[in-house]
Amino acid sequence: MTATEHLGAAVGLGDDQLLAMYRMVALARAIDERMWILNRAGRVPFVISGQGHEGAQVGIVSALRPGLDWMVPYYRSIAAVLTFGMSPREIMLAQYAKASDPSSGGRQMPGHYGGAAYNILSSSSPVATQILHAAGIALAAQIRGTGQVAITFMGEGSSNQGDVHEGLNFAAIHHLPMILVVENNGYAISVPSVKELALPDVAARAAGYGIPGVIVDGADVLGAYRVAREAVERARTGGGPTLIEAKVTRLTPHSSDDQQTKYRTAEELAAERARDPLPRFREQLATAGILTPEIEGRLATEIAGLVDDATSYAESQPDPDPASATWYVYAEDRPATGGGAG
Amino acid sequence: MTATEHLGAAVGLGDDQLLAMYRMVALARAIDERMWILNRAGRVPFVISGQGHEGAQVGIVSALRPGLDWMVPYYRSIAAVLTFGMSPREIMLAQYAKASDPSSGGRQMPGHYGGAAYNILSSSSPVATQILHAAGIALAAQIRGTGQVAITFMGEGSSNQGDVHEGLNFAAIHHLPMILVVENNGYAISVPSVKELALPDVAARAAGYGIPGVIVDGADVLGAYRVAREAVERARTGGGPTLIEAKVTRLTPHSSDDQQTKYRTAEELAAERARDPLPRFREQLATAGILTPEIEGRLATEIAGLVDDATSYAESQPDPDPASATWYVYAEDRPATGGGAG
Amino acid sequence: MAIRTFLEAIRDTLGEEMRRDPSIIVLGEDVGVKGGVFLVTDGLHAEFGETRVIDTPLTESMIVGTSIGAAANGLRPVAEIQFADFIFPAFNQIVSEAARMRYRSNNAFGCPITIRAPYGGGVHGALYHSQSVEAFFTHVPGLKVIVPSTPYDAKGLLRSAIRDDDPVLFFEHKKMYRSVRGDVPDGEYTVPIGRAAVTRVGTRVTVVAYGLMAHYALEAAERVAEEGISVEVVDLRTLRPLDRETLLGSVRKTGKCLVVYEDNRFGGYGAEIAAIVAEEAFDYLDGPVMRVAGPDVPGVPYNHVLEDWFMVNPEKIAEGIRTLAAY
Amino acid sequence: MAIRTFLEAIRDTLGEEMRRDPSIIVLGEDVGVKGGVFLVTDGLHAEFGETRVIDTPLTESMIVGTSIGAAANGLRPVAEIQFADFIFPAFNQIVSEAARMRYRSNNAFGCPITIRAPYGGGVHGALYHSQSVEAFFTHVPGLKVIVPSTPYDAKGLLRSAIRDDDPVLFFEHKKMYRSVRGDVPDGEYTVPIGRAAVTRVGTRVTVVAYGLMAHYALEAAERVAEEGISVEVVDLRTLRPLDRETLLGSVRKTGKCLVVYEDNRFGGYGAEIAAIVAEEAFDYLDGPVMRVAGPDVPGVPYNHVLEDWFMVNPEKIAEGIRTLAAY
Ligand SMILES: Cc1ncc(C[n+]2csc(CCOP(=O)(O)OP(=O)(O)O)c2C)c(N)n1
Ligand SMILES: Cc1ncc(C[n+]2csc(CCOP(=O)(O)OP(=O)(O)O)c2C)c(N)n1
Ligand SMILES: [Mg+2]
Ligand SMILES: [Mg+2]
Repeated sequence: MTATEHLGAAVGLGDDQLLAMYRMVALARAIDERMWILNRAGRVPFVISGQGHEGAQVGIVSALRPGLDWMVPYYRSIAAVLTFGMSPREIMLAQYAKASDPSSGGRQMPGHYGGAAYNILSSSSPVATQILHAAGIALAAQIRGTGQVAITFMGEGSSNQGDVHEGLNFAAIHHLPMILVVENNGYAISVPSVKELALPDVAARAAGYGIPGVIVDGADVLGAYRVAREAVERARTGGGPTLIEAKVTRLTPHSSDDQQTKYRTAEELAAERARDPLPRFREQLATAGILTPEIEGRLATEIAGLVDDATSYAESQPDPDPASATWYVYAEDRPATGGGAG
Repeated sequence: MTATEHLGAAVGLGDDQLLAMYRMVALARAIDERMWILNRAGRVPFVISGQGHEGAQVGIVSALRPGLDWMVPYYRSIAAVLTFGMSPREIMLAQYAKASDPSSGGRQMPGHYGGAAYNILSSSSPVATQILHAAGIALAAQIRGTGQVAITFMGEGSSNQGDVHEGLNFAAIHHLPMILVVENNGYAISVPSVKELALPDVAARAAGYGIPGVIVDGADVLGAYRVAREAVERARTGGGPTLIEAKVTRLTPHSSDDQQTKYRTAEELAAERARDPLPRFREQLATAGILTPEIEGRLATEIAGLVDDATSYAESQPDPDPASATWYVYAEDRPATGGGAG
Repeated sequence: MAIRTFLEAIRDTLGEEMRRDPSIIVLGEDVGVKGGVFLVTDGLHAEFGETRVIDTPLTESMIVGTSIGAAANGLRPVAEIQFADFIFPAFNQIVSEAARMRYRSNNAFGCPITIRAPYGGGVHGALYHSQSVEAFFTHVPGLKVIVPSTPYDAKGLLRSAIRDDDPVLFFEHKKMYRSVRGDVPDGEYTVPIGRAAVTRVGTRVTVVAYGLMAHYALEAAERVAEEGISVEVVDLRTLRPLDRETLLGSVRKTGKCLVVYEDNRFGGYGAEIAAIVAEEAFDYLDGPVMRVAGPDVPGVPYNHVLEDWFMVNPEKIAEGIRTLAAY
Repeated sequence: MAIRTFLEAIRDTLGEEMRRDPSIIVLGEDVGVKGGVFLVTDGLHAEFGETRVIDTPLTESMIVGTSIGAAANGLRPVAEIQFADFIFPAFNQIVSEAARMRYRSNNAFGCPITIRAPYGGGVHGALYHSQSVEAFFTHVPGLKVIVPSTPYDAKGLLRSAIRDDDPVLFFEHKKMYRSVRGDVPDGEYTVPIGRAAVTRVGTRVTVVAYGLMAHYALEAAERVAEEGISVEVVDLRTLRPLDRETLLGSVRKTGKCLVVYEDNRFGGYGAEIAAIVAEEAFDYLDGPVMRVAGPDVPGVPYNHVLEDWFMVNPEKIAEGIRTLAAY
């Protein structure tokens, strides 16, 4: 048995799947980096991104069934929505706020992902509200017997909102097929974890609802996959919700409007680089002989092409028509020609 | 050493104090029963009461320092506010909604206790909001260095509201001198505990905030006193908040508008009578030789007198003047003559 | 045709719609075995079971938030907020989420939920069991707001609300539950959302009202009729979207408009009615648009003396009509 | 006298008041080391320390709820809600608790808290970073609501708000933070709550506005002045309590009133202004009370094309003035 077989075997994944996951992490990173370049070049006014969070997102979402399951993402969920089926072009259409942006038709700020084609529910800005939407989706799945699992994501700062308490309690009472992923990057904008949370671990709260609370190193893609697979299995078989806390690092400022050097030291920022999931996963797969230099080169080329394509495609697409601004306040507000986006 | 000394010694209380606590439990019960009689006789339109909760309330509040500490009560807190200093007359003034009612001048429904003279903050109807007020009081105590402790009370159903999560988290982060007492009577109106809570014990949530969560039998007055004394000591010495869960029984319907036989069986209601704190405490003190038949008789007479006095006093007091209805929307809205209630 | 109370009309509708459409669920505090604190959902739990009639925890944000999610995944939730006064913990979910789901997703997702809540004073409910909260929601694009006044309308409009593809708030005046009765046809019928009703035809003054005040307006009209003042009463029924045609048609005819609402006057729903009339019927007005509304204090006080002081009643409305008619 | 930006005037006031009164604390998300996302509280943490400048968890209900409690126990909290859009999780604490504390306790307790929040659009903030939320609060007895438009007023009114014994909401248009400058005197001064300002004297049309719209109203007045239309501009400054005298005095003089607000039109704050003018200045009006306001869609869309479509601007106001003047 080779090292290769070992790495995948432990979590039941073949080499192709491992490479697909690596590709996702790398793709998400590449798109994300491009966003910042576009922002600094004055092409897009706002960026909020998931650099440092991609490993956890790809690992976790790989355990779901796209097309069946549901996701309610948050603004750092680029890797999550990509893994669930969204295309780089669709991400960039949101970034440029174009008429054909599937998330919102250019109505929302970038980072507010959604897509009916992927069972990705539209997300808003007020944090933590989405846990209740995920609980409701899971309730409907349970009542309708669809076998679906609903997964939702948020930061550790957001996990302190009242809605999280109400959502976990309800999901636990009814053993709903729901998974809450808290991506703990240690900050809510500038507020460090010690001022947001009484304990370092959000997962410690799960016991209060009688549900599993699992902590995973977010730079450990396969570890994240493993805990998610267990949570999905539990949810799908009536075992109820799981709280997964992924310890991640925020490699960028909070958003393009933030200056993180004001509240994080240079040393801290440098040290945090060591928690980047991308080089870690790359090395893991390389050591296992799965990611050869040749494959890596091929992937890099493919990804660069995808990002270029997504960028130029999105940039070339039309802005929304001002006449469309009154559409879809209510179901009956449609373009005179019928049809429309949804 | 006699049995008498033993009972008090275990919790550091003398016989007089034990008798004072018994008197409070019995007094609260007697006032409460009178309320229902007045309601059934058509004298007061609404009653919400604390029968079955008095033991826990008296035990817990006896550990506080009236005049220094703060309380934010809820609608079942009759015994709590009495123990903290309110008089039977003041309770009955609220029940009759008279102009001189210190809780609200007849503006709020009965059961919404408050009193500036006692550091009892005015309470409202939307449940659980009060935990944040208690946290704020405790924050001010900490900042101002007053040595005060803030205690607040609510039911287990209310403990599922988002505000409780936000309040416990904040209090725990800042080690605030706050105590949350959850009086768990197994029902939120008609909804049984299994549909309100994922676990039987609300106290299990405390660990998620890194604070002590203590369960006490609410019919065990001295047990309640003991855990409260520890919590007060902890709070006053910078040890932070405590969640105390008292397992109590609701001996009455939710309120005078409720018919509990629709959702509780006769057997259940009969069995619950065994959890009444009043006979239990009486027997405990009698067995210990502290509560002699003679003392009991004297107390009964005194209490009956107090209840009669409170009732007739309140009934004789004037209703609010309709002209006063516009006062105190803002600080500057005062009676033309100056003065006023507060 | 049968005579039903306001409450029965609502209860009947819930049962009939649930029988028709298995995707409808009812959820809220005490809606199950107890049948709700006013017994509006009485019997539903026995008939449809606890999967479709859900006693939730005491958490309004959760009630609305999970309804939004459930609606996205194929259900049609009818949520009950026990008292309109307790809708505020769910304010963020209603205003930020439910109201904007369709717009923000560019029609990718809708939010077909109905939120029922008893509102209103005059029942010794004091500050927190008496409120009129409609103005907080009628201001919000994306929401529809209904306040019926008769059993007939309650049934027809609740059916429309449940079948509507957008979030609808349905406010039921609790004082009307058992005191108001009326004819309700046997078959399935709907009353369209967005249509007002002229409930009394008159010539000199238009009184615009809704909910309990629509009844009080009729009583007041009766009183002043004896004094020779002919009043037209418009019962708005749906507050958002507003039926401008019926409203403006009536005012253009009478030339005088009195707006009546139970809520606090300043910034209440009636302010928008007055503003629209003042702008769009200006040339027809021969008197100011006047309002009779609740006083600007933070709630209905409990003591009956104070409560009576607060509440709008037929006599206060009649006084308003007299003043306006004499203008 | 010094020239300060709108933002600096607010920041200066916080510092000066905190120096004067040790019972004042500032709390909110990121208000500490970072100095707030707009840097309004920059420097306060360094000067007053973390006991008086508190970086709270990301929980708005807690921010307001603990402020209420702290105020009861002797502090004067000045809470920041990071964006007005995120005030809704605190809605219950503001409307049910803070607003009613004094009334419900019959004056036994007050609630001296100030809640600051940046509001408003035109900054590419989309649905959730652009909202005008004042109408939800101006309707609530027990609250005071201030929307200043100049550095001078911001300073004088914030000082009054902090010293006021009741809960005050203080909304700051985020687009004005750095773009608006003005004279601010050196000494301690206050602007009284509840007084509007006539910021331009004119004869033919009164334009009523507040916040950013007060500036746009002046720009619009300038444009139409060239066309011979003399406009009086009333900057309300305090929305609740409203300065009826200044408002009605101006309209009685000009006979025409245009109400301008950025928020969604239907049920917005301007509806109450229109209703009051229509009722109390009826005999003086020689044109309908008109409104220029945001369209009735659930939020300011993000794409600049849509955002421009949404926003009220000087030209839209000028158009409204022309229409009304020609009436
Ligand atoms: C209700 C609400 N309040 C405030 C904000 C502003 N805000 C956006 S993100 C954020 C910090 C979130 O921190 P965390 O949940 O830890 O997620 P992270 O950004 O670190 O991934 C804040 C305060 C918001 N979006 N919603
Ligand atoms: C926010 C809110 N929602 C609903 C209600 C109506 N209500 C009053 S008491 C109550 C049940 C409370 O149950 P619990 O917290 O267990 O306290 P208990 O009455 O059992 O002591 C409900 C639903 C309310 N007062 N506030
Ligand atoms: Mg974070
Ligand atoms: Mg209970």
